[in-house]
Amino acid sequence: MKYEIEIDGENFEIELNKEDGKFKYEFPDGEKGEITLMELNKSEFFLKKGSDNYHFYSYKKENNDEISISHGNCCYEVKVSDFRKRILKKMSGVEENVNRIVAPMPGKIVSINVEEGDEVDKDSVLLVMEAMKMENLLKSPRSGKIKKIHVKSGDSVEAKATLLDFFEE
Amino acid sequence: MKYEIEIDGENFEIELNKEDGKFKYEFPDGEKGEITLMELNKSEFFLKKGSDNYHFYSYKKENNDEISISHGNCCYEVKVSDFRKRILKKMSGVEENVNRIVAPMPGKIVSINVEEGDEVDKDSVLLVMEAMKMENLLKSPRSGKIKKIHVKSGDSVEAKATLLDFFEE
Amino acid sequence: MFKKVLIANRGEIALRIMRAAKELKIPVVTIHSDADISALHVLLSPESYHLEGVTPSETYLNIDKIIEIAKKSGADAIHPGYGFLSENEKFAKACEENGITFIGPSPSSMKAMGDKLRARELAKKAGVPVIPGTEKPITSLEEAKAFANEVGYPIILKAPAGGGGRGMRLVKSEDELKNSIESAKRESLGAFGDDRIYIEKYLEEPHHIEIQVVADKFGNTFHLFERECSIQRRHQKVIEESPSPFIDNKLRLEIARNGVKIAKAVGYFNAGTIEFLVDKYKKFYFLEMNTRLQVEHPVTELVTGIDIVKAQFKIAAGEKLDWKQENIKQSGHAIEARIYAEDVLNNFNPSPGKIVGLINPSNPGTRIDTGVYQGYTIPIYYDSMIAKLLSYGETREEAINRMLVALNEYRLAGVKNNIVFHKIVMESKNFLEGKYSTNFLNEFDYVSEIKKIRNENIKNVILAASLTYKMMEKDIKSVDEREKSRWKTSGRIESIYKNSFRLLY
Amino acid sequence: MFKKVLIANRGEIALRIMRAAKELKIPVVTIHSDADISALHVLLSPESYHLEGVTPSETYLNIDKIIEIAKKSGADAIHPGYGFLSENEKFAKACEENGITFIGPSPSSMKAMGDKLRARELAKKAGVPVIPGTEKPITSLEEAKAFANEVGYPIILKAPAGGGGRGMRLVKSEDELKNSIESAKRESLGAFGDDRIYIEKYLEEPHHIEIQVVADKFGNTFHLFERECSIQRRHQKVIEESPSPFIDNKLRLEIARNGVKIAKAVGYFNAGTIEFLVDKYKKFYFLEMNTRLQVEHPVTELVTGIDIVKAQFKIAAGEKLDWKQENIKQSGHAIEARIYAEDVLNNFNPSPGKIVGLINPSNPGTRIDTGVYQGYTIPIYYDSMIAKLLSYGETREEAINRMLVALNEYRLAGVKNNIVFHKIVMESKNFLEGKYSTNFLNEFDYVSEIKKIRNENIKNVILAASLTYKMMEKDIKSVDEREKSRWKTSGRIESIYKNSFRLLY
Repeated sequence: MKYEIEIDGENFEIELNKEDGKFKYEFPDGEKGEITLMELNKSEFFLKKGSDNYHFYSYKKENNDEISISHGNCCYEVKVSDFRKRILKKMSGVEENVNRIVAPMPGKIVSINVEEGDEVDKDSVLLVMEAMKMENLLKSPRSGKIKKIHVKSGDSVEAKATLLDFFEE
Repeated sequence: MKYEIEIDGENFEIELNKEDGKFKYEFPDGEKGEITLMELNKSEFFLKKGSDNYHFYSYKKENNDEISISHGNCCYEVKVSDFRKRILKKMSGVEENVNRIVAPMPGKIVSINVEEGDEVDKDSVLLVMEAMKMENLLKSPRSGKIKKIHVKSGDSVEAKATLLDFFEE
Repeated sequence: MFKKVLIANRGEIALRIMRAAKELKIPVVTIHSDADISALHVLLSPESYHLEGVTPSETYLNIDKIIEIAKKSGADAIHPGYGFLSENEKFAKACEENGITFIGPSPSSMKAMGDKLRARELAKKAGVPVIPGTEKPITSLEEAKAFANEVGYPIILKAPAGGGGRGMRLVKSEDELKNSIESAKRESLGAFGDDRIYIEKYLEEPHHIEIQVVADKFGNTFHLFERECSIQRRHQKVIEESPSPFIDNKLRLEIARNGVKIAKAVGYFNAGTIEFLVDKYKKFYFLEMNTRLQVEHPVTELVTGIDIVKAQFKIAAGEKLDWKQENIKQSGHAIEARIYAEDVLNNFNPSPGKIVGLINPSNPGTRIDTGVYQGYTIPIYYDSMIAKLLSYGETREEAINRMLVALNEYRLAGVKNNIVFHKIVMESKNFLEGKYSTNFLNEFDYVSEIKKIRNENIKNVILAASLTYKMMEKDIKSVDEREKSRWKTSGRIESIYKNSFRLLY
Repeated sequence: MFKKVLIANRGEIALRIMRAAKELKIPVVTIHSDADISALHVLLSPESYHLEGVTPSETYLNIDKIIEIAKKSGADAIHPGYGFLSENEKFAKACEENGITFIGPSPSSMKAMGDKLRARELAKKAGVPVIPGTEKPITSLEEAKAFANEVGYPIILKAPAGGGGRGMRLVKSEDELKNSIESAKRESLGAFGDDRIYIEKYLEEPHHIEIQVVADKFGNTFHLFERECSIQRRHQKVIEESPSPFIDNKLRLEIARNGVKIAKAVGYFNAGTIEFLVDKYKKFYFLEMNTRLQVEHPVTELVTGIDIVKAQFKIAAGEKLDWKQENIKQSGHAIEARIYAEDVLNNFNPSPGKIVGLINPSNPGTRIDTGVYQGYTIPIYYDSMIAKLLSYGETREEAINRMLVALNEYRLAGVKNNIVFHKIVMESKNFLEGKYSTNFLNEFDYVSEIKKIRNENIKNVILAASLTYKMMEKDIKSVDEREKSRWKTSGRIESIYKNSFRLLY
């Protein structure tokens, strides 16, 4: 089976198959081999590629369709799809929403500096969030008109919660 | 519900009920109260009894109907039964086998010093087992006649595996 | 010694204090908010009381409730740790009034140092150099403008009651001034209930060097040498070490003597820290005094062998320190790396969440003070620091190498964190050579370095992700199959699958 | 320094060596048996080779395969750790012949000390006192009887190639002699492939005190003071400390000088340990020399600040030790508690199994060298030691208190272990007063003490068991219910349940 992997916006491919209880892989550059995978604990894995060792964690966060991989204390948010599913998805015509401001982390809304209907410039401060004792200014990624504000001052929000929408350009 | 608890051969009782999502308990000596139980990880628990805290592990070993409790690094092998089940068991007439020698730990059988049909004295060496570099002599708990030997020299055995049977006295 | 001590704090520092108390055989009682019911400091204490709510003001800042719990549980002493009530004069007084020993300084010396402006005055009088700054909180934008123009930009805004970088703003030019003052006031009001702000000249390439002092109630005041704390992000310390690679022995002792001077000037007892800025010409200026246990105190414990928290207990209990200054030696080298749950690549934004996997390093010459465990969910309400990793060696090089080995073995999955950041700092030329000021991060392209490491691992990440996806998919498939057998008419679905296969293979 | 080092060992010592190598920036390669494919030393090494099989002789003792792997992986040095091939002269020679540096002493000094009988001769010649014993391995029961009668019971049987308590038997009277010799021979044959046994007079109330030496290839030989290792069970050490509370400074230095004498007599280089017995009259006797890294070496590292494993690397690479004996100080106090997976209440029988829960203590002044992690299954094939917990303090009292705090915070669930045993030893009068010999355990009713602790917790255990049973029962019930709905005729089963209820409530 061929898989398409998206890591931090970059796309990669890998061919991966299970044969006789072992995994065989091949990268587009021709590198290929056999892998032994062990599950040490829930979410914790150990991978042996010949004599090379590789310890990692793989888990899914709630309300999130990405797989998180933690290796060498780098954290990767990864989207995996096999080609079969990708084509099914293309057929369904789902599009990504680009007019939305989401919370970059969980926290509390301290103040909202704009109102619905406001025209804002790029980089103007839209909201102030507080998380873990620090104040964070959320600046506008583009100029535009505010369509809807989904939160109010004092709200506690989760990461990736929708804060406000722009009118489409 | 009343529970009967056997710890290291000693028997205890407790009344334990779930009401409104909280556990209420009462010991035969009249001590009673409310408990909050949290599952921190698989097998790992945290119990709050008022302001008293109590961190423990509870798990079942394979091929074993006891619950293991680890608290303060003491390890307790516990048999729990509720009164309902205990009575059902009595009715079924199951009896415990007292004529069996089982492996006290996992290990390898180094030598067997007796044969089927042998008459042995109390404290005579029946088998020698090796585990983790140490040799362990298994001595006879009573005098009697050997009925059956279930292992042979060189075998690796699990803890509590049956090694040999005596004829009933 | 005390009958029982209440620890009015959470996280790693609550554990640090608990361990000192246990060593001294003092029974311990802790407190916890709703969010902290299964926090590590609760798990490891035999007795813990619940304070309803999650915000600091409802819980760890709730003076009345905390005093009430102390009395109920029979505690005759309270250790406040750092942050929260540790520099709250009102709390220290409330303890006194209720016959409870506050493990800290006297309310009066706390008050004198708590107001940064008064502290400056005091230092001046004691003959210790201070940074040019406004003598009082600013009352208008015009006043701020005038002072800034007088000493020249950049300037720094500070809250008199401040600490931990809160309420602090670096202002580089006049057009930033208005916004920065407003934002600093707002943050300061939220954090300390006080929106006063004053201004100081911002020194260029300054080093943040601080002196640890320990003093008993009999006037015996000792310094435990310095800590170099110049590596900061968002005005918060990230890496500290002792000795400082920047100053020589003569300057070290001179700064230390000035630290002792300040402590003596306020009749200080307890452990305390006097912070100095040292500019590139090696001139030093008093910055402020923290009248409490400092986050980075273990750095000093490692090089002096003195247990500072146990000393606090002994001092508070009225014991005399039978130390001699000349016997206190700074031997070997210690480094502390603060481990934060944060997204380094996204401006160090806090990143709370559940810790899915954790293996704390336990290497020769290392120490870790941590407040978390595997399975624990880091709450959003408190500080994002989750551990302090320390290394000790005979030389600075050995300490750095040990830190690197420990950072590489650390496993912390589930929340974004700065472990890799520490690794690249430890391997950077400027850090290795000990040539850095508080400007370190501005001059260091850590983003590129981190991205390089990420890219080196990318093939393994692809394997990891696709393998675990394949495993999860198996579960999904079995659901599919169940569905199939339920919906007997699965012909259509199967044909789509077959189509897609045909397109690709 | 070396291009790459192969670590021919497993468990905590493989990790200890790996960390030293990483500090020195030497790339590392490890090996593993079938049973160790996911052992911690494999997990933490970037490169690891598989040796088929599970027994030591197939794997960690497999000289040919290990040399082959070293060559294949490009390793130019091998560190053998302790046990396994660390004192195998044939292996050291094989390394030499293949151009690989064996990180240890020369084959000749290893050979001289490897045979306990030859070592005794050597010590005698060097003027170091030895214990009365047979000059050669015994060849008959009669010979054994004769010697035993000459020196008087108790005597001790030993394997010339022995170590780790294997092949050792204490014999108190003549009627035990035959059985003990047979059992010692069998164990010795299995462990070392050599069933020779010799006899030594057994000293009464002896102290096991050993001297750590470190020597380079240029004849510079240093001692790093002593370790007191008298607390043993089944002839294996359980607790070690430095300094020894039994001897004074004069005796300490005299024993140390005798240790150096022995090392010099065999032209020793590498780290090594000379073991002595000291009787109740404070007379000391040479016992044996271990020509390798010792399990308890961290005790010495903590009090001297010297990294013994890094020193081994440097010596093997031909570096000169630029130390001065008078600069090596024994400062503070260190204690090591060996954590075994064993059933203390059942004669310390090994208790392998899966580690269900693990929280390693990480307290100020403690260090833990461990080879296990949560989720790991301890194999039955190797040693039952899973960790070494160390504490350090300015005084012995501080070290003991820190050890106690750490033992209390340790969490190790899933296998029986001796953590509570260590706790009660640390709290026992004789240990606290430092008054103990190798008879310690015979005179200490640890079984009652442990049972007392178990009983104190019994109500909490009842709660824990019944609560978790109730949770599991819920799962069982849901199975019952499924069954019920399958077997529509559930009337009879229900009526039995109802009956039992009626009987009780």
